[in-house]
Amino acid sequence: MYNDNNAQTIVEYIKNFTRKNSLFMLAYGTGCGAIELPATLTSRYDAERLGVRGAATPRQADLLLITGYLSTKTLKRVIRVYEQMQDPKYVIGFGSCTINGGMYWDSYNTIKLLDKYIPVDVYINGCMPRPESVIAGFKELQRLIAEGKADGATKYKENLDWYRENQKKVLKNWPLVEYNW
Amino acid sequence: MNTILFQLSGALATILLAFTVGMFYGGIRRKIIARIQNRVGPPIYQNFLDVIKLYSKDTSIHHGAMQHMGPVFAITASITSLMFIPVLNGDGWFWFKNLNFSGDLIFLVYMMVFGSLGMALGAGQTGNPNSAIGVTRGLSQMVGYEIPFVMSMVALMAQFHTTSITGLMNIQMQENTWLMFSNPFAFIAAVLAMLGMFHYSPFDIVHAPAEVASGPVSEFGGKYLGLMMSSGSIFAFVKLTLFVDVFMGGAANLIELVIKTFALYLIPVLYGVVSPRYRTEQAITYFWKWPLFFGILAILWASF
Amino acid sequence: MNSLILLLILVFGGALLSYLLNKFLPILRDGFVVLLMLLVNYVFFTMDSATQIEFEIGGIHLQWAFSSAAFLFGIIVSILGLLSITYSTAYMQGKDRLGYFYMNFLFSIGSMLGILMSRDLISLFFFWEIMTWSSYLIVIYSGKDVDKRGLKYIVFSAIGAYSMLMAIVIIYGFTGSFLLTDIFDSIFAIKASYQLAIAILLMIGFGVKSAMMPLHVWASGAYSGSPMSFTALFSGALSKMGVFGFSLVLFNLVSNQNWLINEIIAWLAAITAVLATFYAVIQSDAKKLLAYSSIAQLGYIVIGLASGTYLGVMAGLFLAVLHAVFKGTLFMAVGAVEKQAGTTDMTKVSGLIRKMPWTFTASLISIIALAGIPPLGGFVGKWMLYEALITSDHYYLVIMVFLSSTAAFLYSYRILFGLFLGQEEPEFAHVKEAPLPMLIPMLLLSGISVLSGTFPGFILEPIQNAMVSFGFDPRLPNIEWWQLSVLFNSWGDKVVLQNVMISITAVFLIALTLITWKGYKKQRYVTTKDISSSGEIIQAEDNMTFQIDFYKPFERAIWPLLKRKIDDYYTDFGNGLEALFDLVKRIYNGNGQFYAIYVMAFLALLLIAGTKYFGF
Amino acid sequence: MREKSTTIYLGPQHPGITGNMMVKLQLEGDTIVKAQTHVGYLHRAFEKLIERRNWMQTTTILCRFCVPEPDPPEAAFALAVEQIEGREVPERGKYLRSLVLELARIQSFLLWYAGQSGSAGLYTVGQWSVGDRNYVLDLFEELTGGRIYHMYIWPGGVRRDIPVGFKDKVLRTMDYIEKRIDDYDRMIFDSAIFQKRAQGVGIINKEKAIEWGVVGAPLRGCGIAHDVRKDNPYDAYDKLDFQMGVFEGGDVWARAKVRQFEIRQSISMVRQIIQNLPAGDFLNKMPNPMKWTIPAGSAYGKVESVRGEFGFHVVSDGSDKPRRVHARGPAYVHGVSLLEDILVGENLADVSFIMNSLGVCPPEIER
Amino acid sequence: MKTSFIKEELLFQQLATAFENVVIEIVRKETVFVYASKEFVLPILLYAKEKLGYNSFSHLSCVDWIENDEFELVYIIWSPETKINLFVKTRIDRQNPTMENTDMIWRQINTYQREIREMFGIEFPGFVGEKEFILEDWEDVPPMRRDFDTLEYVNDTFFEREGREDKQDVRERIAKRSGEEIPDFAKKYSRE
Repeated sequence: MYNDNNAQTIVEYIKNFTRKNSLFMLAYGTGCGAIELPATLTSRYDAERLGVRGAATPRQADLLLITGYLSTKTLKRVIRVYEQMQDPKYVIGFGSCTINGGMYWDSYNTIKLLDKYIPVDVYINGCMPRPESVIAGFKELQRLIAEGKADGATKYKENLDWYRENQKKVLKNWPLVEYNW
Repeated sequence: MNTILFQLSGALATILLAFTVGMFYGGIRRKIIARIQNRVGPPIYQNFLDVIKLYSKDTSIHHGAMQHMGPVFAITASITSLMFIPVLNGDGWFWFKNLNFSGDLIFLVYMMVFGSLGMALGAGQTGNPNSAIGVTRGLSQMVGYEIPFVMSMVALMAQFHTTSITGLMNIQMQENTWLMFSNPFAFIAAVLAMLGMFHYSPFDIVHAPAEVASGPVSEFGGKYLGLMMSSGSIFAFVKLTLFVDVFMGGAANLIELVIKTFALYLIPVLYGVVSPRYRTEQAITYFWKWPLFFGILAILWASF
Repeated sequence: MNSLILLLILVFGGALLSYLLNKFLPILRDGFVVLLMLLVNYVFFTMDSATQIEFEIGGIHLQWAFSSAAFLFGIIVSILGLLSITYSTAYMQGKDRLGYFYMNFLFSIGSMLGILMSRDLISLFFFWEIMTWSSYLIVIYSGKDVDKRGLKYIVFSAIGAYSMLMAIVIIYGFTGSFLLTDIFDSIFAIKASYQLAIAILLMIGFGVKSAMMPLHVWASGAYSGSPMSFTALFSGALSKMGVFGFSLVLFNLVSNQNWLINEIIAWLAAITAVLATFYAVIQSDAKKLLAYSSIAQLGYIVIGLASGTYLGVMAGLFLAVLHAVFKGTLFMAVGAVEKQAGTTDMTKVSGLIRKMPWTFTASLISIIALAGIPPLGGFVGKWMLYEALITSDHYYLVIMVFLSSTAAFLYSYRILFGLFLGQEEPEFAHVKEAPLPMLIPMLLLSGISVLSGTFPGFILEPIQNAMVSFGFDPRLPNIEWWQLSVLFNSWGDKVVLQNVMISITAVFLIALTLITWKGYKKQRYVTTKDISSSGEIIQAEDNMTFQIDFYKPFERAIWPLLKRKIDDYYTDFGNGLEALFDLVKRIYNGNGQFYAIYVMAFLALLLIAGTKYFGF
Repeated sequence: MREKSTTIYLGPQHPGITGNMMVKLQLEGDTIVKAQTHVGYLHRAFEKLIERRNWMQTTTILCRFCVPEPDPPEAAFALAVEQIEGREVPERGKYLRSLVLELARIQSFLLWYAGQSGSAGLYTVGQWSVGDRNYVLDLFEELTGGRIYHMYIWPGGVRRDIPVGFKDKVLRTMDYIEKRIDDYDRMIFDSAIFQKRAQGVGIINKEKAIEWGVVGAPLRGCGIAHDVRKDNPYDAYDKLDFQMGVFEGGDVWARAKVRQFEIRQSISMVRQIIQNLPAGDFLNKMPNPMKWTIPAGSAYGKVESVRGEFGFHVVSDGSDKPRRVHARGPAYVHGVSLLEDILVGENLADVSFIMNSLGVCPPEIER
Repeated sequence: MKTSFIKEELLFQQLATAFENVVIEIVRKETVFVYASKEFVLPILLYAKEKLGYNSFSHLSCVDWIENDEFELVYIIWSPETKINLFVKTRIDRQNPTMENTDMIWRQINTYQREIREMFGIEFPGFVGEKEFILEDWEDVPPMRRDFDTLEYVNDTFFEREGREDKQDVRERIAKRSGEEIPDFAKKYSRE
């Protein structure tokens, strides 16, 4: 938690502690992985004990779960939703299909590599990941936040041009608003 | 000068108390609901974490001055209502005397509306249709539950010839009884109205996620949402304290206060866990049936 | 010269002069009317309160003077008259027939002052008719939909006028004098049933102007149809003449002994308030909404007066003053929106807050006052009203008032949201803030709303003076107006207004500072098009503002009450007697002379009948 | 030109939408005057991918057609392939298929309980039922190795036999679930609020149901007795004793009653299967999967899923890869044009409620 | 097959008498194929619905027979009385493909036609429906046509995750990172 390379002030420590223990997850089931989210949030697995809870709109959310494959049509919405979220914000790529396309490696309508389009903090592999691995993913994200390393949003801001270029390669019609912060 | 400082520090202590208690109640509510739902649930201090996290969000957006001020209106209403409610019986513990001028009931009823209307204006400026729909639902429902609530209050005022909370509390202390026994109908009407006031299920149509995302707060995030959550906690405490003061004889010390408010708080929480949600017009007609009937009974009881 | 006569000469002469000026020197017209009203205000406020004048015309003894009650209403008339005429200079810019407009405007102001200063029934009736007539001419000024609106207004006014006339005749038959002082002295000598008849007839006469149920039908059309600058005066001051009349009747003619009349009036007013509020909630036009809201507010005022207790009457009069203030502001603000954006239809216009911030501020303050939310003036009035009703055991009346004023939150929000909040649409991108002559009256009036919440003393003191003339004992503590902060009800419970104001202001400022200071650099304004619309991209044809049928669920809940409007009953009545209605239409064809002739004929008829049956 | 009525985007990112799709609503007040469904957010081009896979590889794709209930697509495809190939399924295989299908129905019903009550604001039942659903998923895990995606039903039978002690576990789980759904019913169906919300909302009358091709529980909620398991019995359904739940009314309430009835039927069927499970092979002898070819021909295999008839049109050109596989899920009918039609005139508060009762599941619409 | 095809035969008779230019084939139990040219599809569907009680529409599917330069449209309808799946198949020209609009018979055909128009590029003249159904901003060949190569499109459009150059077994490294020990039995599967 407190090491030489990444010394945190006490304020940062408190910030990160609360951030890691209070993750508002955006209610957006982008793919089939969303079917395991109810299970993750309900009685047997109960992710709420980790402070994970649903948020209805991107303005309130910290955490965007890309639950599985992302078709290009959804990608546009995901980018929009991601840009509407407030910093700091985290992304978990969920399932093999976000990592390398998974079983949709030759599908013309799903993207293969999520982190080329939006910054991903944690990947959870599996098709589909069990609730246990989802919770393991949450834990991993919490570890990163506590260490102050979950800085996907900063990366996105800094390399916006690169991300935009990648996004525009897939999305032909580009209606998104400017993202300048 | 001394008295002003004294009052101010007392006011600050009250705000802190209300905030802490409200937050913990929220946490306990989540815990209770989780237990009923066969879950472990978050720790009871979870709401503190949520609020601190929301305040420590780095960026925030607003759609204009009214949205910026909406949460401020809300917290102003909560804190001002708190300031004019006697927290403890009689002189109580010296710190919690507040600025109250014996806490006038009519004033409080109006002060409670102040926040929702300010909040509604803030939500209106976002331009999000979900917010506007949520607001119309909330205001319509408010007309529903305020009527039985005011009826029970009027019944009490009529029965005991005082319009101030302190007056009602003094009567309870002198006669050594609780008003919920002196005028049971008023209590029933008020509790039924309280179900609506808390906006918990079945009257949570205002921010029903499955319908209007989260309603008025759709566009609020970060510090704005944090301020609103704080305001909500304080407001929950205000409502509970008001009910305890009026119906349950007030509280002599903080422990008694916490016990009584918590007992009262369990009613909307437990009722909410097992009920689906009413649609707006169903909610209004609900309030204008039995609660209204009990309200009329209460006034009759009071006047004869 | 006697300042009363000076006042009348100023106003009526100014009215004619403004007509001429518009014809020959239109450049000077605007300045002239504002200066004229300034002068009128100067004369009015520097007037000695004992000024009075008596004279005789044709054997009828007439008396003019300002009683302290009349003075209270006179304040409303003169100040609101000044402000609304200032507002008019910008609002009416570019419209035609301005001479006609200003002449009638000033005529109605003058006639109101005349009504207030008359101490005899003949001149009261005379000025009353001038008021009706001049306001009618402004109602039909816009020329749209005149048949319906104008007809309704004039028919109801005529009904009021006739019943008033009949009452005057009866009174004269019993007392043999038109002077109010004589009448007040001798009225209790009359048989109770005649007394009741007089009261009811007068009440109908005044009830029409104060839009009391079921005589309110004309009000929504007439209020929303006239130019907004006049409606501010119309709803703010002109309708108060009805209230003034009520106060005369209730406290001098009926007295408090006859509680039944008080009860009936209070309940009628309560029903008026509730139903009018419900109608206001379901309106989609801002003018209509305010018109119905005015009816409801007049209901509160009458309830306060009818409650007959010290606090109640004070509440009624306080609300009367304040209603002129905030409703004047609101009508002006709506007029500003109409002028700048072209429409007041809330299903069309939206998102003007960033275009017209000052208009919004004024309307926000007035709406807070209207809704009775602390710490503004409306709350003071509402508080006094509630406490008066509760302490005088009108429990169910309290519930009615409360129902009405809770439902008032709905339309309060509706009008702010409908005009100023919501999506900022490109078709309103050109809208600019209203010009200064329109802004200044609004901001001045909203300043009064704010001030009256903390320092109600400056309004309560003249009110108390007026109440002394009604026979109440003064109860306010004998202190300066800015020191008056604690209000008591008769059970000894109190509200400390300055504490409330301090607390609210302090908390608000602290919270605002904190929330603005926190992360100031990283907070960003985004347009209303950048909202979280479920991740979708908003298309140009999407209407993201919630506009139509705003309170549909509420409407559904109260549907049984609204199924049939009073209007419908009148329409049915009219349909049933179509021939008669046609006749009425032919007589009231909007031509003033016909109307005057008709009134004279009726007057003559009544005089004959009166001579025959009451023997004078 | 802007619309006069208010536009609400319900979805794709919305807590009330039943999956990743969008319904664009035009509102007057809170009444819907126009609804437009937009799908395609989940389009993965399965049918294109299947053209590039051989017959055995297709099984991995099939279960992903419909996420909440992955077995009916497998079964429907298997039925179609068996029809073309003329392959027989051993009795035990048939029973095991029915077992898996019924278990899938049960877990899907439990998910429906969560959706239906959750969209009405009663989250407790949802928490319970989704939690209890895990016990059914455990059975799947033990039987097939996967919680959600099973890939268990192959053309010619099922992939593997039941493990030791499985029967007992199934029976115990069924007892538990049966006990629990009584609790849910007390919370939902006995609640006056739920009755008020559900009755008279989202009405589909008989004529409309036939015209729009409504299937499954919504059809039976209109009083039309149609169930693929009864009409064109497949697998072991002609040997099982069960009834269709047919209720009149056509509203959300009737559909809920149908499902309330049918989950108990499913439990009883699972018990019957466990009791009558015949001995013998569970899988017809398979050829080498890599060289497996199917003779040219086409067939339409259909099964009854929780939401209704799930059909596969399979075309083979005699090669080792399918020529064309076209799926027709129930949501394809319910979720697009029917939804657009019946939402008009409804309240905004009921959209999610109606969608849940119709069982709109986007992955099977766009595949 | 030993099953008797009584009701299928009956259907055969009914259809054969009503329509002359169609080929009817009883394929198997409860499955009957009707091959017709495209102008006969609408009459057959109407006849089957109105006269024979085939009131339930199951499916409309399209198959791309690129070898024959034809699209095959398959309408599958079902009767609650006979329980027969009736396939009405028609072939249309692959160049400039059009087909009669049939969504007035069953409203749900609307959805199918929207999909087929988008995925195969078959036009249905007189058909009202949103242009975009599943795809968004699609400019390429309609994707379900067999001459559309999805893999090539993928290689052009999307990024592929690169494989590891060294092809080393990284499990030990992963195990070290997470502090686990690799059991012995697992080690033998190592690539080295």
